Amino acid sequence: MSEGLSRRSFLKIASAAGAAAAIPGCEPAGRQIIPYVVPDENMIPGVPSFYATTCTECGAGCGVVARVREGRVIKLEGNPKDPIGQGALCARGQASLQGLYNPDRLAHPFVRGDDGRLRRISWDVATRALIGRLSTAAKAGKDRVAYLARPQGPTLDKIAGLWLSAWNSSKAVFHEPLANSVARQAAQDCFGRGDAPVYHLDQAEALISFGADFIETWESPIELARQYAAFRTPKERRGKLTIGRAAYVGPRMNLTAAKCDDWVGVKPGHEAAIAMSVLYVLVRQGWISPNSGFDIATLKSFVDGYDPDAVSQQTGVPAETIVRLGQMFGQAEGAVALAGTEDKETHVAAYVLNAVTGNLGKTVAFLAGSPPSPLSPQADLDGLIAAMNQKQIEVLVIAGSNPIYAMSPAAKFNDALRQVPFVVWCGLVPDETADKAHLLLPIHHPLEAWRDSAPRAGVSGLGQPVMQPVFESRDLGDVILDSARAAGADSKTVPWQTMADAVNAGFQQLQKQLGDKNKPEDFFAQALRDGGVFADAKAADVKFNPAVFQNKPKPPGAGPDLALAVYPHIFLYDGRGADKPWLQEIPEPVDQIVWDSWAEIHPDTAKALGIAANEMIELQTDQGTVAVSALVSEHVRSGVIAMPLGQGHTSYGRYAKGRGANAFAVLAPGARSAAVKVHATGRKSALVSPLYSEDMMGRNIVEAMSIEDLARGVAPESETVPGPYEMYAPFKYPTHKWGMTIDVNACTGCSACVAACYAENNLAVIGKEGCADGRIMSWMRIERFTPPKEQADKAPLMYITPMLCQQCEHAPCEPVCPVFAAYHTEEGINGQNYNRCVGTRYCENNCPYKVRRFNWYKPEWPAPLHLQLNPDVTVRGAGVMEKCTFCIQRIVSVEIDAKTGDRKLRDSEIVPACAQACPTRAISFGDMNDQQSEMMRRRKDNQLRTYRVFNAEFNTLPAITYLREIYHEKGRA
Amino acid sequence: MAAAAQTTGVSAPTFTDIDRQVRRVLEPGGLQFWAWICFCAFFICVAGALWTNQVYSGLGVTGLTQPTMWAIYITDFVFWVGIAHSGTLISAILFLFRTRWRTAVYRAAETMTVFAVLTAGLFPIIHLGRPWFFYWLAPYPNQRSLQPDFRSPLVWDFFAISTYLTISSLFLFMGLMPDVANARDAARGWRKTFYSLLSMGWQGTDRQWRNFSMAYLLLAGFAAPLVISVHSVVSWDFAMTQVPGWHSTIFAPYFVAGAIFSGVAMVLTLLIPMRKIMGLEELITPWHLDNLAKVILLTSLIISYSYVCESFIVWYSQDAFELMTFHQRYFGPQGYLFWMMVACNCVIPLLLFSPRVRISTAWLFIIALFVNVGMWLERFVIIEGSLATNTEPSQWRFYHPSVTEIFITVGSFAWFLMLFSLFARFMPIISMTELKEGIQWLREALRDNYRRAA
Amino acid sequence: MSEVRLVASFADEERCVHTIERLREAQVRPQVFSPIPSEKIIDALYERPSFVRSWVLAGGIFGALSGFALTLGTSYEWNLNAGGKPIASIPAYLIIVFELMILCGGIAGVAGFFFTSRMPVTEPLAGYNAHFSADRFGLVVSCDEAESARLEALLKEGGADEVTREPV
Amino acid sequence: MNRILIPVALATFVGGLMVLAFSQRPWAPRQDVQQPIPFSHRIHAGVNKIPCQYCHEYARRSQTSGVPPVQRCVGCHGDALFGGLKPVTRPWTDHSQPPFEIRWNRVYTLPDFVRFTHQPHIWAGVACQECHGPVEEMDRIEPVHEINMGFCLDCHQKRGATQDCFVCHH
Repeated sequence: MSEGLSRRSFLKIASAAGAAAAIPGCEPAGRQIIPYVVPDENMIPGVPSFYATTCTECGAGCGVVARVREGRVIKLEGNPKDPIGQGALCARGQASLQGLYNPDRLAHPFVRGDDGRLRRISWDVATRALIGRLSTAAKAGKDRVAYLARPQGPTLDKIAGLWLSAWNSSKAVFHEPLANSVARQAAQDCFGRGDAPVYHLDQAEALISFGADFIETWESPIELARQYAAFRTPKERRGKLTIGRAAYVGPRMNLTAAKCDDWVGVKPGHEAAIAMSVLYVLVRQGWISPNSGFDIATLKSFVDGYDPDAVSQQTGVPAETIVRLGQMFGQAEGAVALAGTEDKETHVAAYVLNAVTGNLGKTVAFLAGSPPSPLSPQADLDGLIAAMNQKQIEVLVIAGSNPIYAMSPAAKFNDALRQVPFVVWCGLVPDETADKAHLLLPIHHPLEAWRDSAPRAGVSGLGQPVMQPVFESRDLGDVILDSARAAGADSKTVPWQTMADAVNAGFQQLQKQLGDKNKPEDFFAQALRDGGVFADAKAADVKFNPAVFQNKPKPPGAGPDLALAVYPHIFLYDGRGADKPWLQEIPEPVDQIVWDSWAEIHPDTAKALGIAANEMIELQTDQGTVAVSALVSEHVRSGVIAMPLGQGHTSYGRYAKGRGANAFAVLAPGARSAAVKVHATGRKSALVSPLYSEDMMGRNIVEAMSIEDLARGVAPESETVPGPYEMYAPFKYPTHKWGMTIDVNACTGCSACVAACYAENNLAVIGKEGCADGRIMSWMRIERFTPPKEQADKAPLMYITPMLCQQCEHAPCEPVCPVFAAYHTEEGINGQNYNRCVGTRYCENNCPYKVRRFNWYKPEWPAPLHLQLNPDVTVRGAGVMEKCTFCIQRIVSVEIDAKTGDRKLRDSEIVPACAQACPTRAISFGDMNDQQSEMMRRRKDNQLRTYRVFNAEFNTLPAITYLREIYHEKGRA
Repeated sequence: MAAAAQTTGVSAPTFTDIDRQVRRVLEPGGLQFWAWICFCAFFICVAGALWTNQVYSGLGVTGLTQPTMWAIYITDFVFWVGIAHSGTLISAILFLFRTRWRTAVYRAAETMTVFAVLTAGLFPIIHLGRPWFFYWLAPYPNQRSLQPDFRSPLVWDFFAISTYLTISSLFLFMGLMPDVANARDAARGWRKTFYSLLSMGWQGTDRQWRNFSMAYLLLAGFAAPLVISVHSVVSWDFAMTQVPGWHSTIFAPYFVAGAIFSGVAMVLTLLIPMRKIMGLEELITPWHLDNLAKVILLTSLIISYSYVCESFIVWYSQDAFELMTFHQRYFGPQGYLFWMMVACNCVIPLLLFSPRVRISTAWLFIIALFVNVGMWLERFVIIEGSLATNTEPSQWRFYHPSVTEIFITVGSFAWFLMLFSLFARFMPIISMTELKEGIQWLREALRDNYRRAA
Repeated sequence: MSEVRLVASFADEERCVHTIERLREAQVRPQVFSPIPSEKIIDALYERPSFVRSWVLAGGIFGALSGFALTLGTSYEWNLNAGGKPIASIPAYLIIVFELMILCGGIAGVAGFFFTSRMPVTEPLAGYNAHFSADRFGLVVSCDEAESARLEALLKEGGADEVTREPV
Repeated sequence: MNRILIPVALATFVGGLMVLAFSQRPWAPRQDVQQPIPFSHRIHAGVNKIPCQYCHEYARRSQTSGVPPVQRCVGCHGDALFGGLKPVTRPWTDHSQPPFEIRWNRVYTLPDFVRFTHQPHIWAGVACQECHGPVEEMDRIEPVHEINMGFCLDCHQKRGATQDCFVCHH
């Protein structure tokens, strides 16, 4: 960043530029220019500079590259060098920008007076207050200071530990509400090691997921989605063109289930039984890999009592389904079972399944030297709460975690917190916990701070500040280090001055481990450029511990007749995403609901309970009661009520506050399901969805074909355009003709593309009311249709596809525009001139795809959200039509670059935001004139699968060609 | 009728009678008249205020939604343009056919045309997202050297409507001149100067009459094809698109017929109260109304046929999109609108087959009102319904009007009625010259009345 | 010789026309005022139809041509591609052409009318009176003293309700 | 009198429309900009023949040509770097502004919906003067050309550059 530039004047420029961008086309840009005193060499005004760093939104730890313009981050993109994300970035990663620029972020330190009101104070006062309290506490005795946080990278966590010991304490608790720690415990039991394995779905042929929603939120979604796409890509296996066969066992049809061949709806808690039963089939059929070294007898006894019929009686899952799963799993060459439930049995069963089929080390691998779990055992947390209750804790520092919101009422954390005389909250947007804290410290957003990450063996991510702090915040690491020094920690115990030093030191150590011969600073500089150090880790050879077979899981029984299944929201996750408007506004892909939380109920169950759609219902468990409106949908098993986490905040900023209900309030600690009673209140509270119909009405919006047809080489009869019926001589596109190929089979519906589009193109967020009026502004949407029942056998479980402007060559929108605002560019793009548009809205009327968006009001970005606006894209004003432009700003800039460096454009040198973000690389962009471009080759290689939406009906000649979804015809397993 | 009989007796009206009756209308209006004008003006102001707010804060204040980008505003536009048409039909086309009963009513009809077009012309601007740039639809020299796209039906509209407005105003103005001269010679004070300005020194010399007749004839000759073209163009706003429910070749004739239908109904709605209030029963006789009623009946049958035809074509084509759109139009959430429309446009006008209904002003008035409602609904059903049930099932969404839109619509009626009332008060609303020219027909008409009255 | 003006007013169109014919035979061209457009009177006075026709024709042709010029000219100035339609989309442009033809033709017609009939005029013509716009047909003849008597007689027996004689 | 009235009315109406049409220019370069420093392009670019891109260094690499950093000025004007400043540069240290923070006033502005980039124009060999006028003769920068779409288009037509709307408007 630019040293010469004072933060103040930076903000001035930034806001000037931002303001200029934010005023739509009616006012000239900022009237003043403030030059640097000393120019920054890394930075040319008007040219973006890129900084590699790491994403901290979830545990996966993908690498990101921050695009910075004039000192402000305007976009996050995946880091191609990073082995996990490999250049893709999910919606939550994209949206962390809005965490950085969130208008509700704590701008200064605050202290809570005796009247309970917050008083703004300076950092000096704040630190003095903190240190004063700490020293008194430390003098009072051991373990009087506690630190409760979300894991934030090895270095920071280590520093926290040192700091605590400097204050004569060791109570550091690292807690994640939805941590998948049972998996580690299961691994402990089965293999005697406390880490979670990595998966290679792409090397499998069959897959069964027991409640592991790896496309939405489980473990490392981007990586697993990418692997799954490869797994589902048609390829020769054993001399036969096939795609991987997948089944999902769980209460709700989420994106993962929707992309599988089978969704086996079970009540929560029955997954283990199904898994065991599948194992039973394997054992009985003798589909046990000989070299897996299992003793059949033990296995037999282990699975005894889990024969499909018995299990089907308990779970209501048809026995033949279980048998089918067994066959599919057992006969596959390379199979993988995933477990994502909160009970250990399922995980154990899954490990056994993987083990007996000899897939350990193939599709499921434990890595040598994987880092220890950053999480503290549950016992520590319980211990902390107990200590708090016994008034032993005098200072509690809470950093980046929100226990008040995300803990079960049974944990009684709220009462415990009241016993703590001095609670220090360090974070970004003040949340429910902050409301209870006495001292509120604004700390840096990860994008403003130094940090590192160790998501798995061989991957050490390095995070650097990519811009000047937006608010008067400080780096948490620095705060801690300062107070540690104040405690008198000498340079031996705490050898670093700042967080930056600490991270640097960490990497020097890493260099030693790797035996790298470069100069340390070079090593570090390289790490900075790459966003970390990525070495490949070897798979450890693991021994299965037969002791597991001694304690076989007890049969589940029928379970409660009405069960509540709570799942993390794909965008809001455990609630931390709720303060980001993009994540609130992008529709949840399966249920297409925005700005709210809901309870999914199967139509039959709803009928039985007498619940109408959109009716407020009260869900009562032994933990408590929440009121939420009902969504009657087929995407949940009957007898189960599914509810997403993430909403129901009572604080946490304007975007999160007072929406929906918090499902944590009805869950037992660590549980994700419960027996539930439902009371219909009769009150209506409409859920808002931008989609009208789930039924495609037989129109070719999303097309699919069975792998059998593909193998046979038969394309389903569709688009039968009687030749090119051109009335007029077609236009020529001598230079380029931009086009797109979208592989519907690869698309998981994760909506990363949508988020990327919001970020790149300055799309306005209009809020729940706007969405209810049908005025959502997204240029690209995830279409989701469910096949009609009678066709269920010859269709995928769900039709999912991205729908955006098709850039038609015969664009219906163009000739109807009276003023040439909509017209066709020389490079085959369907252009829209915002400044020429008078707003007749005729184009949207005539657009068969309904992908044009109209600005009903003047869009607004409460400061400092406007700093995120992309200065290369016009901010549209009220009364103007807008639409997807294939990211024309990216095309133009690359073209200018090519022209000035007089060279030819390279293929796939231009990448639109959506294609860049897509985890499965379903979208590819290129030049239709260049037959060799990757995009065109994709079309040619999958000739049978290509189709163009509505082209047969309207002869619009879209520039976007879709590749059909591939499914297995049912009843052929 | 009886009252009229006493005043004039069966003795035929003379030139002087005609002058006397028409000039009486031109005398200063009473308190009620001005109260009525203020009443209208109030609603106009309300609409104006709401529109200002809409311009200031954006089209979000309307009920428009993502797929339904056009609704009430465009409906009003088409409705008012349609209203305009019958005026030209009566004044120009029937003039060319030398139809007898036209003379008494054509001035009112022609006036209605001009003001209806004036009203219609507002709506394309009102419905714009950025109305301050409306002039970009017109070709004019500019430094960007950017011009409108003449392929766009909206530009056709712009030309058609402005031409129509100009021509019909000229036509009205021409026809007025002799009558205004007449009024001038009778008037005193500021009215005299006012009329002398408008009459442009008309004195009915042989040269004036000679050129007048030729010019008037040719104008009528131009107006006739123009009126057909204008509503065809308006219909092409829809027919030229690919929206299921719009994309149909039948639209032009179907819209023109509908336009005449609604227009004549509006003529009746205006004439029947007017002749009562202004005491013109002897000039605008049931015979005239009867003929107008027949036109309504005919056009009603035509559009009923069009409805059937439209649906048949859809069924015959078996196009999935069209079928679904029409299914929604008939039986969808807003199907009731369609059936109301059928009742108003196809069923109720059938009453006009009975002669007693045709001569009863009360009945005519009620039926005319129904037809007006029905034709407004027709446009709404076509425009809103087709958009709401478009090609993308996921993007369907039905529209519900907002206060702004409703009051602007009301305002447009107020605006139209105010203009018309003012005109009727200050201008000869019945063409004296033409009545005199065809005075024998008027006499017949009156005799015919007494025969009926007796 | 001093000029006089005879102003005769008729209640009946027929008589008026008859008188006009008589006057024409007597080589006198009366100035006629009429409250209604009377074919008969005009036929009695003129052989050839009005010039306004040619005005309208010219206007129409001009309009049509300018229509073509406008549409084609502007399209080729910026040959923008809209939906793959040709730059010169004649069928679409014909509508503009038609409208402009009507517009210009109509305006030309009215202009022609004003021009050919010397309008607008600001002060009344000699011999005009209010009745001539309402219920009377008027004949105005200017002649010199000498033959005034003869003409007056002619008008009288033509059936004029009254004949007034004004000095010029 | 109608003979006067009608044409007058028509003329005013049409004229009004025209004015409305042509007066759409809130972004015209500003004539009367006073700078915080009496900086003279004539002396720098004219008399001393300093090439434009010596100070406006970003022009060939970026959208914006860039305003020279204070460092660049000091390079010549400071005796020693940041040592005593020559009298002409005193105003920088006036008390109304923090030291070395100059707030220049924009002369050339573009609306938000126009994406002008210096880079390709420089590389296409367009002289700065073609748009900015003879800067080397001006003490105070005054716009010579009205920078509007017509102006851009003329040049693009002459040079056969692209005339695609989307290149500048997106």
